[in-house]
Amino acid sequence: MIRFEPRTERDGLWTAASFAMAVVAGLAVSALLLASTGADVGQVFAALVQGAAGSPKALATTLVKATPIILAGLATVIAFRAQLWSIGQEGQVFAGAMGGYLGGQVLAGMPPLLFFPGVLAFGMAAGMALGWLAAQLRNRFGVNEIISTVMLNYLVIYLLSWLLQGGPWGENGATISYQQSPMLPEEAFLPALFGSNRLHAGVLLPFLAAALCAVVISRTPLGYEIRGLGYNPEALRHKGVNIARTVTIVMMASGALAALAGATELFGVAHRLRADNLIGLGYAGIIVGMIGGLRPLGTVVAGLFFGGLASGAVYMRVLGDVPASLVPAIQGITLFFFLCAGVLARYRVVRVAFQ
Amino acid sequence: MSTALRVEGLTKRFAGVAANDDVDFDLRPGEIHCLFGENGAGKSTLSSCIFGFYRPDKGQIFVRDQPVHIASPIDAIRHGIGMVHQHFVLVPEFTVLENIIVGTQRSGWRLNAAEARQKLKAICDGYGLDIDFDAYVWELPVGRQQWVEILKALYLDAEILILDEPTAVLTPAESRILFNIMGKMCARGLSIILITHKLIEVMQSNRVTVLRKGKVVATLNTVETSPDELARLMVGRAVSFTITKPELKPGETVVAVKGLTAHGHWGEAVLKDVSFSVARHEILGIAGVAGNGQKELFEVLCGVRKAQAGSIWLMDEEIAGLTPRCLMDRGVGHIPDDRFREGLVSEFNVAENLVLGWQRSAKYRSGPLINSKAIAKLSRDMIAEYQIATRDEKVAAGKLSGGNAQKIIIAREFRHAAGLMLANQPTRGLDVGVIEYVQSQLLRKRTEGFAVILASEELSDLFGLADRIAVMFKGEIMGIVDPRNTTITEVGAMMAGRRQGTIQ
Amino acid sequence: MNQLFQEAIIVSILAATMRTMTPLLFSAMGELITQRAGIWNMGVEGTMLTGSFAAYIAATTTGSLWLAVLAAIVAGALMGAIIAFMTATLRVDHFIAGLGLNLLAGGLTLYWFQSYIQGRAQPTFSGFQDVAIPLLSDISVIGPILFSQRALTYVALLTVPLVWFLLYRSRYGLELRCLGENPKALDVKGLSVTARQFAAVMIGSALTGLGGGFLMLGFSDRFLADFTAGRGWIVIVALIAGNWKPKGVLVTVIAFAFLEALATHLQVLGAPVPHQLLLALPYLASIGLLMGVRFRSGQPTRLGIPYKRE
Amino acid sequence: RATEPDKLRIAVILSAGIESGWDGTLIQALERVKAKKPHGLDITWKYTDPLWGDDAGDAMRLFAESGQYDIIWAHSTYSDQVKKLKDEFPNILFVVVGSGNDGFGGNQYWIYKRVHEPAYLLGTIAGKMTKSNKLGAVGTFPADDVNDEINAFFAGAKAANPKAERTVAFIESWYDPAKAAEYTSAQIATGADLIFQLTGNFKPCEEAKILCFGNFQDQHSFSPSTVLSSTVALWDPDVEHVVDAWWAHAAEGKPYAGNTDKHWFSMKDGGSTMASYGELEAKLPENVRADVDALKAKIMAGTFEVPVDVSDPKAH
Ligand SMILES: Nc1ncnc2c1ncn2[C@@H]1O[C@H](COP(=O)(O)OP(=O)(O)OP(=O)(O)O)[C@@H](O)[C@H]1O
Ligand SMILES: Nc1ncnc2c1ncn2[C@@H]1O[C@H](COP(=O)(O)OP(=O)(O)OP(=O)(O)O)[C@@H](O)[C@H]1O
Ligand SMILES: [Mg+2]
Ligand SMILES: [Mg+2]
Repeated sequence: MIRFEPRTERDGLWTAASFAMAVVAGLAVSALLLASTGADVGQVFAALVQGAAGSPKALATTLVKATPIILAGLATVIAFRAQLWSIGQEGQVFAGAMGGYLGGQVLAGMPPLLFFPGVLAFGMAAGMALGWLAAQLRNRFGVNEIISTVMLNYLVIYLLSWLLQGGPWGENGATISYQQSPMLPEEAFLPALFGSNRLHAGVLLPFLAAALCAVVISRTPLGYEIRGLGYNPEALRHKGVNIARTVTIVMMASGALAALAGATELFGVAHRLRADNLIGLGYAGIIVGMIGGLRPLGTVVAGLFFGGLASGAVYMRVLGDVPASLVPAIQGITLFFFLCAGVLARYRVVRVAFQ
Repeated sequence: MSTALRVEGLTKRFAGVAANDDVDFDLRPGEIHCLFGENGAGKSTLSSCIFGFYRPDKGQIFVRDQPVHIASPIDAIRHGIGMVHQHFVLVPEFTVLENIIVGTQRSGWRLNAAEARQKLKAICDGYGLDIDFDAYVWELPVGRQQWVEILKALYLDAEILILDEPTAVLTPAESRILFNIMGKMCARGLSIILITHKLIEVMQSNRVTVLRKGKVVATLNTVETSPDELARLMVGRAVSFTITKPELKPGETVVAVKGLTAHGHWGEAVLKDVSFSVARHEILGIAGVAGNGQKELFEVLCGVRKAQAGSIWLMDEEIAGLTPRCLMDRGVGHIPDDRFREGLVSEFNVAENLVLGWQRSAKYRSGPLINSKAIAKLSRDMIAEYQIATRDEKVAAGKLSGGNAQKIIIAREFRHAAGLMLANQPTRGLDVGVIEYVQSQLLRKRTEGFAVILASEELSDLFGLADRIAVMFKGEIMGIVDPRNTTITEVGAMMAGRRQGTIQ
Repeated sequence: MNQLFQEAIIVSILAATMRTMTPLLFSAMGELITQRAGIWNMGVEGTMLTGSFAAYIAATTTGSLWLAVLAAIVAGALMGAIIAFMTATLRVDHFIAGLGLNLLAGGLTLYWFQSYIQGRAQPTFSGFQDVAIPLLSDISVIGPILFSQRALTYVALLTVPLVWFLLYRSRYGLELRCLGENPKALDVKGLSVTARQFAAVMIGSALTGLGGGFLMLGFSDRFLADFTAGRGWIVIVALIAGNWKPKGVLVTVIAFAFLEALATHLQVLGAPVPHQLLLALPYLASIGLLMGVRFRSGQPTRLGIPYKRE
Repeated sequence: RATEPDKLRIAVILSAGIESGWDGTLIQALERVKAKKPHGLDITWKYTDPLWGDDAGDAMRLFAESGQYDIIWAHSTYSDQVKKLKDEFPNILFVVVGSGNDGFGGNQYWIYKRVHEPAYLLGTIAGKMTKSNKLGAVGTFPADDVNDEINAFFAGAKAANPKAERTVAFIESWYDPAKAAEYTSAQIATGADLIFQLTGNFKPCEEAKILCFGNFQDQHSFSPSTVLSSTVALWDPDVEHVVDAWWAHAAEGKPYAGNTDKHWFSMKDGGSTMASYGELEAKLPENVRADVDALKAKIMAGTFEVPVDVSDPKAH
């Protein structure tokens, strides 16, 4: 008889093999899905790969697309590691863009070295405010953070709608138009890297943020407390950790990271405030953070994978002639295989003799 | 039928480590057979394998001399095996009756509560047990909860009963009742496997099997052995049961509590007008049946619970209302009774647990980062000093046996505290070897000049260790006695609610 | 604005409350069963969406609304099976599995939908109509509110006592609640925790899927991307706010539906505030209400914690 | 050029999918124009799934770089993306459509689509037919090219019936049939007995057995018993205008001269119309039909101008 038994130590090779199998299985099932609707599987995948990594431009797009997702993913990592189930990344991304936009108005005309850190700080402050609010609702009023963050998401999105439509930030001119702000002045665009017209300096942020998160979580007393909070808050409380304060810090840090995603998206990509290009980034961040095993490095990898899919998606749609929604379907399918691989990696097969 | 149950060559590994290694064991009809061994020796694992809860890697089980295949508890139950687990497997939100009948009904949509009630009543009457079937389990004191566990097994018509440390949470009086009932059970033909760390209880059994590191060391007829021999077999060295406590003069008062009153979650008073003081070189024992305010007293003293009234002076400072952090910084150490809930983070490794609460301390930091080198070094020192049985400091605390986990807490608190040590049930569930060790450490702190407050349900321990004993009942102190001129019976009476002085 | 207190408007608000409540109630009762069994299914949104989609496909291909209802139920149960496999069998983190399901369901339904309608006009169907209960529906004021609703609204209201009975009066309910409170208590009696969680999640998700199905069959005539528009999250909120009790969940769902109906009517009546504020009203009010209430948490003790024996 | 081009290849980036009125009517117009073979051109096109924002930009770039397309028609608000591409691909004609764009001129053509004139006609019908003197309109987002229709609808109603009151609601979503249904029901509850339905859900009208109007395409088939008429967008003049501009550039070498201001083809120019009444014609009183026909004739003759009012519509 054979059976599965948990491993004591991780086996790097086996883990890698598990995840490789997951990718293959995920793609295989996606291919089946494609075939089921009569698409040309080879052509679609070729287009996908070409769009994700087929050229420097494609790679740049992948990076740009991965940037907000990774940042929102890191926000997830920080919160979920402390077992604070914040679903508020979506609203915080919006808040980050809104705060950044406000900052852009306040700091207009400043030299770039002050302007960009300044507007990003404005954005992060908005996300932190949301995180702070959810933390207070939990600490003082016992409102579960899932509830408060879901509700706050709606509130923020409606607030943005009001600001752009009827409120002060709508596009000026004779008419109130589409829900969007006026274009930012060119000097407020995040500078481009390597002379590329799309690779903005903001793409460096996720890597910096991930490194910072990794160090904070595993090497600092705060990270120790965050991890402990996730495992056993009662023991921490007994040993002098102020739980409410830690919750507040974690929620604010998480809010700041998600908000950074919104702010970079505003100054690096969209260059005007509007909801369209922010929708779904927060939820994608949650998924990516979780696929990344709630680890900063894993989140970067998962985020790049998702960024690649998103960037390849356009090629696939244009060249492959398949419905746009194949990409979220592939993402969902691979996510499930990744989860299975995560389980598989922790087990090994043993023989037993027992009647 | 020569044996009720027999186990041959049973081996069970956890992630490669043998918790049971080629164990042979047999249980005779109508006997009480003790399993005895250190924490982590493999007693619970063996029981769980017999019960089909764990799947052994090797071995054969015979029930009434027939080889059987036990793949799941359902097989065990079918063969008449019942088990009371070391840790309660109860649903606090359910009533007693619901806890007993859940999962036992095999047909019908509706709950057959009435039928079950009758059957239970018959069982209880047979053993002279009195229990309110409609009480919620969370309302019951732990002692009563243990009866619910036993009833669960009896309700399933167990003929072979495995009791894993049932007396760990019982008062001496309750334990006596349990032994009484076990006697009746054996008389009715039930056979019992009993796990306990208490030698007095082992001595009341028919036979005893000693396990060490997963292997059977010996199986003995109880009448042919002695506590000393058993302890020696178990630990591999002689264990001293007599506590030698040096005479010391109490020094200045360290902590003084006056009129302390605290409320529970529902506003009920859990501490009523509690007053006492403890001096340097002094151990104040707190006696009382669990649930009479000891836990709340410790919680107030270490700052995790707010007091409604009263004052607490630590040296020359009023500390009531200060946070745990402030108290820790003032030298208060605390060994909580629920080690895995309040004392440790199971997922953290030994090293991390050894600095729990001190993670921000400058000693363990270099700049803003945690100085893992310093912590690792400290950990290795402490593992050696306190003889914590672990592969190294990087093992997760949850993987250690209960006794060794307790040593982590003791090591940490002793290392960081200065002046006052609060110890709530520090030896509960530990094997005699570890108990001996913990007690010696408490005495060492006393010698060093600490004031120690020690709560224990083991009156013998208190009488051996404490300089004075305060007896608690329903949140009140019934009196503070000097163990040298008080008897255990007198304290027992106070634990049941008699005030000091009203005893003749 | 002063029309707000006219009888016709009040009746309309209350009738709208009943309608809006129906899909939420089905799904919330389903999720209640799931969560009482210890599985914290975050995939409500995806399950509802799949239910809607299946109902749409069935309604437009077979033309039978009741087959569409059945399709929504079956689709929900299948989503439940995925969740159960991930959480009860593989013991993956419940949150991750549920959020993953949302992603999967969103992608798959849209992909199939777009393939389904590719190159042709989108087929539509004609959904459920109100069923006026004879006599009762003629009662003034409450007649149109209570007794002139879609048939499934009555069924949804009926699920509340049914679920209550299942949970508290049947032996399955006792076992089910035990799964959420302490699955080991069942395990040591030799009952399979995994099998029972599987059953509970599939039954619960079937109801959740039915909620999505009703959303389709009762309100729409066609499927669209992101059709459920976040209602799954409201269901989860209702569960927490309803303290995991059938009656509490019913009350929160009604309260939420009422606020939404009120906001709708306020906007239509031209309340002199930005319409975004009215749209946000149900969410604002929910937070406000939750800040006020305190109760002993009815959250199943082992909710969301994968059960492992060894 | 030595030889005149005989092929015109258009890439279309859709915004909502061909099942929607907005995109569907464009494809229909393309079919009609193709059949006419302007300048003898063989017109072919390829359209994508709905794409937004930067994704749309990426798709445009792909189409542009492929060298396979002469016109890239972005059927929603993509001028931000076109701005980055137009100078890089000076021979390609870029089209942006609708509100939310900027006019850059050159090879970017900004096409506006207003159906406020047919909306005004629908309003006239509504004003004359209402018994309760209350009319409703349910919109998605209050955008420029949504507001113009709603305002025109009510202006028409008011002109026909000074007592007509209005209720307006926005669901703040491009697709949420359930919400659309609730807002429509609420309007009916306030007494509205004719609804201008811009969110595509006619169920509440069916249940209340009232008439309503569809938007952007003939939606009669969606609900034959309730949809009396609809505004209809006709893109034919827009397509022809763009084809001509491209021809002038490609065949005659004239520079592109895209508009920098909003420009739209009115009903008179064939840019929009009102759908027929279908089998509901009988429900319409003879005099109302005559009045509407007369008004329509005035609009077509240019003697009556429907004002464009894009302010946020409010109920009153
Ligand atoms: N589920 C498990 N996974 C891994 N190791 C385990 C598990 N359960 C027990 N062990 C290991 O097996 C050994 C025996 O444990 P067991 O619980 O049988 O000891 P015990 O004799 O009952 O101790 P105690 O007196 O403390 O209850 C220990 O070393 C323990 O670490
Ligand atoms: N997941 C696990 N992995 C490894 N060892 C484990 C695990 N869970 C429990 N153990 C070990 O199994 C043994 C039995 O655990 P259990 O909690 O039953 O008793 P304990 O920890 O010895 O506590 P006590 O005897 O004080 O009541 C302990 O040695 C414990 O450390
Ligand atoms: Mg044990
Ligand atoms: Mg133990």
